[in-house]
Amino acid sequence: MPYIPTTPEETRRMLSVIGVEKIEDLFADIPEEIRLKRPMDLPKPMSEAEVKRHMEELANKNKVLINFIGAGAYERLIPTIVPYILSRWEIYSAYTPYQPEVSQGTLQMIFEFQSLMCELTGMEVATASHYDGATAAAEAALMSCADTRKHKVLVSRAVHPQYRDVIRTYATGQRIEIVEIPIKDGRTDLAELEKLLAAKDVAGVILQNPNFLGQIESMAEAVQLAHKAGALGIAVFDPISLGVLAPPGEYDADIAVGEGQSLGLPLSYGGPYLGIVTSKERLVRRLPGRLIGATRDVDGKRGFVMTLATREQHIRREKATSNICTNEALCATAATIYLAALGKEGLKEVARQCVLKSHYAYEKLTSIPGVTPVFTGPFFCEFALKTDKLTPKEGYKGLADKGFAAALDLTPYYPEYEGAMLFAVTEARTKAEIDALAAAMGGLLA
Amino acid sequence: MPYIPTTPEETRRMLSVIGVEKIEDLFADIPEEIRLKRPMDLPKPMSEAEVKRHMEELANKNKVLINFIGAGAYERLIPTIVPYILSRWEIYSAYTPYQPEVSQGTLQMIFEFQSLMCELTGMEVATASHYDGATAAAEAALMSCADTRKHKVLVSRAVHPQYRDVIRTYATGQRIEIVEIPIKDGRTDLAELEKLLAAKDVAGVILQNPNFLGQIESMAEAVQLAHKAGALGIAVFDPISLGVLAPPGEYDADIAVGEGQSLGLPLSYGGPYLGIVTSKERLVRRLPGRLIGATRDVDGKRGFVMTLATREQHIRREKATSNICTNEALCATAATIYLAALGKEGLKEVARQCVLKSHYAYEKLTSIPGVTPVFTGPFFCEFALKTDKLTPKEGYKGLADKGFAAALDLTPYYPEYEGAMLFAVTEARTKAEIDALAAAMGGLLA
Amino acid sequence: MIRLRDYEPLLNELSVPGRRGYYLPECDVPGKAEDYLPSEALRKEDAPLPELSEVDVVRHFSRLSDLNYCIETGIYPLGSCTMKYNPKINEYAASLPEFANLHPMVPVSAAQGALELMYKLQKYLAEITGMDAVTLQPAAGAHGEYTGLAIIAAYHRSRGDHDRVEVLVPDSAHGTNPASAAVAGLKVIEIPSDSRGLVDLEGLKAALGPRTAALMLTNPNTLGLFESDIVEIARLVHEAGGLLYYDGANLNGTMGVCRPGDMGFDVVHLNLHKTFSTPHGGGGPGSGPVGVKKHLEPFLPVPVVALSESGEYYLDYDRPQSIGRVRTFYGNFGVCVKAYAYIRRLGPEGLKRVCEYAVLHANYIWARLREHYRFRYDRICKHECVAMPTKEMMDNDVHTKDIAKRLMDYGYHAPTIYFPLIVPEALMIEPTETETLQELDGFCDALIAIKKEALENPQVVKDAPHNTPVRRLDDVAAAKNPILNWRKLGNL
Amino acid sequence: MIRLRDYEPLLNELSVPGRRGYYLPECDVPGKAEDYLPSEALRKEDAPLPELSEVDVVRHFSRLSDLNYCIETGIYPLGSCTMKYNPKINEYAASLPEFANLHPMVPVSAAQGALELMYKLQKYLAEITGMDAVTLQPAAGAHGEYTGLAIIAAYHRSRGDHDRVEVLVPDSAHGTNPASAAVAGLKVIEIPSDSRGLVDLEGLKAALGPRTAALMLTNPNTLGLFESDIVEIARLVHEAGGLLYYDGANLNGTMGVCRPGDMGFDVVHLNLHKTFSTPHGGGGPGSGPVGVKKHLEPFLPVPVVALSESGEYYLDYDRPQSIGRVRTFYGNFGVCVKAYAYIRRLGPEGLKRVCEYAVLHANYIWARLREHYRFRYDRICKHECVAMPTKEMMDNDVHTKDIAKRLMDYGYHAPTIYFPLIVPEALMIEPTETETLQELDGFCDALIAIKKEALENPQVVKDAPHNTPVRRLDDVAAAKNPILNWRKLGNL
Ligand SMILES: Cc1ncc(COP(=O)(O)O)c(C=O)c1O
Ligand SMILES: Cc1ncc(COP(=O)(O)O)c(C=O)c1O
Repeated sequence: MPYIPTTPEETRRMLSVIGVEKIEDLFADIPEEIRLKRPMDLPKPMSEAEVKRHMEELANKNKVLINFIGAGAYERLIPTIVPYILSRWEIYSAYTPYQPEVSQGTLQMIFEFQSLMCELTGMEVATASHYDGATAAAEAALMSCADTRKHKVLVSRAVHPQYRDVIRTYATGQRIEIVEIPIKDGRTDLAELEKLLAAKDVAGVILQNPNFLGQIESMAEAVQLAHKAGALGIAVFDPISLGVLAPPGEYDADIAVGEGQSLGLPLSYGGPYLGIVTSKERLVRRLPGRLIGATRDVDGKRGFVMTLATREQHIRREKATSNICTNEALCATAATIYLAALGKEGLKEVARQCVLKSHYAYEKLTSIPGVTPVFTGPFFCEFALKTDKLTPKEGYKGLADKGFAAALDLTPYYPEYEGAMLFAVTEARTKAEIDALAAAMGGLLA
Repeated sequence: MPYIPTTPEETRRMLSVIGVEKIEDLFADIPEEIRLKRPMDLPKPMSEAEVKRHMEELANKNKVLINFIGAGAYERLIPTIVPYILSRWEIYSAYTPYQPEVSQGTLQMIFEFQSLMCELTGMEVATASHYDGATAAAEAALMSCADTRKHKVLVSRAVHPQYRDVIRTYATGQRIEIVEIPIKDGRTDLAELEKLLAAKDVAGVILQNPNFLGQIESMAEAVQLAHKAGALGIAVFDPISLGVLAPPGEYDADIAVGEGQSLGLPLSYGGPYLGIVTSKERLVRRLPGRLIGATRDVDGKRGFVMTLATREQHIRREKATSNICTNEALCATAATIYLAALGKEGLKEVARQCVLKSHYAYEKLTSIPGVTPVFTGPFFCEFALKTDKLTPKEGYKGLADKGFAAALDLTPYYPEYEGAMLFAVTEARTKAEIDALAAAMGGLLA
Repeated sequence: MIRLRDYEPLLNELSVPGRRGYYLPECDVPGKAEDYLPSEALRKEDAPLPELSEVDVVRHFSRLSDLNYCIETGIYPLGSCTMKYNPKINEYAASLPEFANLHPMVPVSAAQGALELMYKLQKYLAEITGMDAVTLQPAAGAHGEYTGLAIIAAYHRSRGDHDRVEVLVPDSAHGTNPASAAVAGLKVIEIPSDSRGLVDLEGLKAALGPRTAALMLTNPNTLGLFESDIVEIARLVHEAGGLLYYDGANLNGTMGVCRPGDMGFDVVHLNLHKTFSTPHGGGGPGSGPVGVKKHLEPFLPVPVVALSESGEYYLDYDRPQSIGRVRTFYGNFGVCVKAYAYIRRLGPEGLKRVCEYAVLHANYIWARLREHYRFRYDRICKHECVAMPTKEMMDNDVHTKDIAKRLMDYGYHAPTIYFPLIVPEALMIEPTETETLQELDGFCDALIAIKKEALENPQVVKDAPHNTPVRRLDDVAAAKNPILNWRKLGNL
Repeated sequence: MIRLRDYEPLLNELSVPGRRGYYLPECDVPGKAEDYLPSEALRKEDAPLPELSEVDVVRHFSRLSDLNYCIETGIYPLGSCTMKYNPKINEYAASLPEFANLHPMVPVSAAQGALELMYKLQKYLAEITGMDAVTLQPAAGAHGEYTGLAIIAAYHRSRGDHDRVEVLVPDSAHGTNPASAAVAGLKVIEIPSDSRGLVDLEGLKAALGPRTAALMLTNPNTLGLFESDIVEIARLVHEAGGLLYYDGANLNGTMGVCRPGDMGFDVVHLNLHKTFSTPHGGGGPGSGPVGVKKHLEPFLPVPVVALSESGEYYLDYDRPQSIGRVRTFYGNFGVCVKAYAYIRRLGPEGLKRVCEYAVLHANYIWARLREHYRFRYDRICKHECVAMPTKEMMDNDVHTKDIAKRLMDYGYHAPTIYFPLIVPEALMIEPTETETLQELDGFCDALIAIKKEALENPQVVKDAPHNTPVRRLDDVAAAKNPILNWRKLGNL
């Protein structure tokens, strides 16, 4: 039987040891009335070869487009060794390291992940991973309320709309008020922020940098304003951007969260991704989720264990700092391998190429007659354009027909920027591809 | 530097320990006149990402056809676990197991391979692998001469033409005479064989079963004839066919060799493949190549070692039984995993499906008006057809244009069967694909 | 690979200035990045990441991986964790480039394969659980719990039932149950278990009332016992105006035999990384789809994968009563691919057989161990059973933790220990259907041998493990003075 | 993965009747196979193959793999073996389905990518070696040697030079050299080495004559020393009417610095599984392309990959002087893909750097060890160096084999031992360019520590290894009473 080794003869032997006659006897405690009296209505089994073929056919129903969309998920060059190392079953088929003596591999990798996140962000502590950037941001919002004992969180309207959605969902249950900080020319309006902080009833202030519109925010200033009002400064960062941009630790953020997909994870239609949560040391016991710590064994040898578990739901149950249990350890390991492969110089180079290629694309596209930028501030690798001749829907579809995923329509998220289309360019794009995109765009407008 | 970890600073340190100034000093012993004074004329380096893209582009220049060609290499259903296990670097990046204490994995896998080959063929010993089926056959020819001290080997004309070529190449150096046994209706002509054996100067008689034309030979009879004349009976077998066909051990072959590609190896445009060499126990010290044996360690624990190395070139140099050193261990491991996954029932089922599907295809194709079989005897999974309306070249090309690799032209190999086209059908083909082939063939003839 | 060196340094300890493991293509567009960015936005110093060569990186993680137990090592009998074999064909499917490289924001016309897979998986999971609609968005079991409870809360709110804020949770429940309720803003009321290890009906009745939002139940529960009063329980909860939430982590114990939907549950989450064979990744990623009955469908998170009349799959955002989003995009798609492949491979009979053999194996372990260990609830179980050391063992100061550690010396991973909380010194054993009889026997033999040792030579058990790369670690020191990144290591 | 159980049974010992690891699709055509086959052709009993489940198979081979040292474990300093890191991108390339699933007999129009790759690889290897034409057909180094010698023999025959049947081989040569000559039907004449460890010119002159077919030379030779008289040697051999054969197994020591073609060699084989980074597979597959100068091109095996004027790659069979075939199809294509990717990744500078660092690393080892071990030829080497234990060590009965075994306890693989034959107790060390300074130092430190042990506590060295899954194995018993398959195991 597929995936079940036990033979009929062994089944008989086991039944007789148990002292029952047939397997059904083991289900005698299930009331007759709720038993399923028919086979489940599912497609009939396939052999492995048929599954393989079927999955390939399904996959081929997707179209391969050259990707110029970011919006929180980025196509990147992934060193071949990342998937190759991850494909070791030692790594992917282990459970949560409940028995540290036989799980030092996982434990040390996650300890390294925590350490790398600290090096990258300049923050003091990092957790062992969260579901994704959005839930990480929501957890940060909850943390700030727990820490300040206030119930209002300000979120910039320039934060990824899906992140704002998730923060709002989590806030609803917890009866936390979420207030949006307005934007001005694509960046958080700090004057408005100052006003919103005036009442000093704010737990945390959340900005994203670079923000959803690609623009670079004045993070230091925003954090300062938050601190002045007794609120925590919470940054949502793009880990790749930290190759060139000031890290949250430098601008004194209290909590910094981010989406780690860019660190070696395939796009995979939106998941599994990787939530990164970092904070100042003083908040360590408020951190949601798992933490790995270093210690010694009885022989004095260094080893790693899950620690501060008293914050977690295994022990504190409803009083835990959060409910997260299974997290994204394998994705954290991917990020660890990715950063180990890239190293100091590599990460800087990736960030630089993002800047250069996106600016090259920006120049190329805005030099097409009729195409104009929506915002004027500096950007990292994403930018919004508009044109009078084409609705974003037409651009998105027209470019897809020509083989490009590009020109994401911003209208549903920002009606105030109706007609804006978002482009992202990473190091994975070549000059030739950018030129081809510009030509395609030119073609649509001609 | 790619693939070289040593940094400039480390280079300096190492040079100073050596006591030279620069790396070039280490090449001082190379005469000036033969130094290459220019960079090699090779394409400039590519980054990993560029190599990846380039290799994908090259690969995409191949066309994917539905395969109905065999001729010594067979598309098969390969259990997913075969490539997955083989991708463990523990298995593929180890060297020949020169230090058995840290190579028990390789050693036991190859011992298992030897054992499985014995179980499959019914022969008494098997070596740890050879380059491919053809070189295995050539080695068998040489073995028979060494054993009988005679210098003539008879090879059926129904043996794979490339195998015959390789046997001839090897025979040339060794001054061994190769004589072809004629065929009749696609099978070795045993009456002619008997005549050729009359002089009793023959070392070995080589038949393939099923033969290159797909037909099933009377192996037992042929071996009997050989034995009667003091020659060794040498069988070239298709391991998959042994799921249903009588194994060489049953019909008393002295040496049995085969191509193991069918046992879990991808087609890979012809290699790496796997030569299988098995024999009777009494020939063990004449066997070419590596052998793994079981023994005990100093604590009495079972372990495996390379053994009978005195036959090999490491020790006997020019007096070795052959020159083979690096063989096809990883391919042998693939075969081991494949057979472990398939098991007794699985192998039988593969063989049966080959028979049924090829016969279904045979019926389908020969029911097209104008298509006739070339041979009338029983076949395993390959058969030859002809038609008056189409040359094989036209058939081969016409079917390729319609997406099929099929109708291999036999004329260059067998001018006597001019117009014959060879088809193979394995368990990897579906009824729908066979029907499509028949429809395409019908189309070409219409 | 063979482990000859026991100690693997940390990445930063392996770093050598100037090494690189990955080189980008040379930049094919001109310029200097700094020219495009305001100087105050730039980082002052490079991120101090370690510097390693490619071979350094591969060897480091290979050596680390060799310190792990994994499902390919042997039985992984963690109770409540359903550590079954992860079929390699599933990995293959998820790694197909057209899935792995698909951006979540491409036009739906370019993602029809992915959407079809998700749509069908929603349907299959609905059928398997007996529910009406499913979302794949939650990233793990606890995330599913949270999602399900948020849906329940929204449902009550939508009916003006603002007082329904209490969630009843049995004392045997997994810790995420109460924690998820708390995150969802609900109040947890603990329900006692009775002498059978099942929900105490009287206790339940006492707790039910106009404030009841829901009862959360795992069935089979964490003792591996089927809540055979479930029909009565469902009636009671529904009568009280509450809803029933099914924690599907234990679905391996009932799949194909009976369905939460038919038991009366309104909401269910599943752990694809348990029942549906997707690997656990050393702690994730998981996937925690949530199924609901018709009346809760409007509250599902957005988007839902839908099929248009013209036969195109699309993402439906037009759901005004939705609780909103619980994460970005559409869920852990890569995990869903594996679960989908698994369901297609096994079909209805195959999935039912999974449950039957999971239960057979668990009962075999129980039957083999019952003379040697204590079983508080000594009867036929479902997919797991919960043992305890005997009094004589405890008298020799041999505890559950010691048994767990000693098992490693015998070559086996330990069961879940000290959970469920209601069984003191619990050894919670879940073998799953993918273990062989030989492995089950080896595991039982080891436990029996350890018992003997505990009586005759307890020290060897108390000092275990003896042969692991590290031995017992000092948790207390770790928690007292937490060292959470390599900068803090000092001389460790 | 973590190795908790030291002993892994054999497949047949794991077999349980009725288990299956792989299931075919149900047969979609009708019939019974036996009906189509004559009964005398059928096997009487099923092949007695072991019966295992999928999880059995995966675990078995995983556990076995964990008994292996591999290049990812650490330095693998086997002299003459060039065990360098195998880049993963090469593995990726070779596994691309359009390569891996390509049947060798498809029309060439359907294999243009594969043929282009082979054609270009032929050209690259020709340029790297300074030869005019290359065949990729040979499956390994020794197969290449055989092919090259067959070409030489055919060349002499074509000129009516039927007496040229002697191949001169230095006493330091690898065993395959004389063995290949023998298989090619040639007679081996051994040439002595001089006090420098190089070909003795007088000895060479004495051996040359009208019967000389060729001189086979490895350069750098197996001592890691460059044959600096090569120009003179080539002149002498050519003057005597012989050809020069270059065993390219050591190309890592000269690549990009000087080329066999420029040294005067007429034929060369390469080991792609050494110099060109393709993995060794635990003993293969390899790939042993052969390059020849113009005058030998007509003798290359058929087919040769060629480029038509219209720009199509094709297989050229029209070569009347060809030696024929040395194997089926076109060589170990999958291995060639990896070597091709490697050459493209590194380019001309990168390949030269490979050689420079291989040589730097070998000399560093020599420099670090020369005060502790004996070096018969104590001078700058190329890519490898050959050490010997000191007299004091030998006086304590510590031999090369003991040192090799003891290295494992320190976590390192042993060098090649007792080869080349002309150095008694040889320890032939080849580190390659892909090792780190730290690994080289660790390896040297271990050797130095072992020397100390040999002097102070020799027994610990003589009893080594102590910590491996098995300890020293009884080779003698294995050879005396060979047990070559599991049926013969008896009570072992
Ligand atoms: C009974 C039960 N419920 C819920 C969960 C939580 O699932 P997850 O870890 O995926 O969040 C678990 C996981 O251990 C469990 O065993
Ligand atoms: C110097 C030398 N020549 C030839 C060979 C033979 O190569 P192969 O093992 O690939 O047949 C080797 C391999 O060890 C070698 O080291």
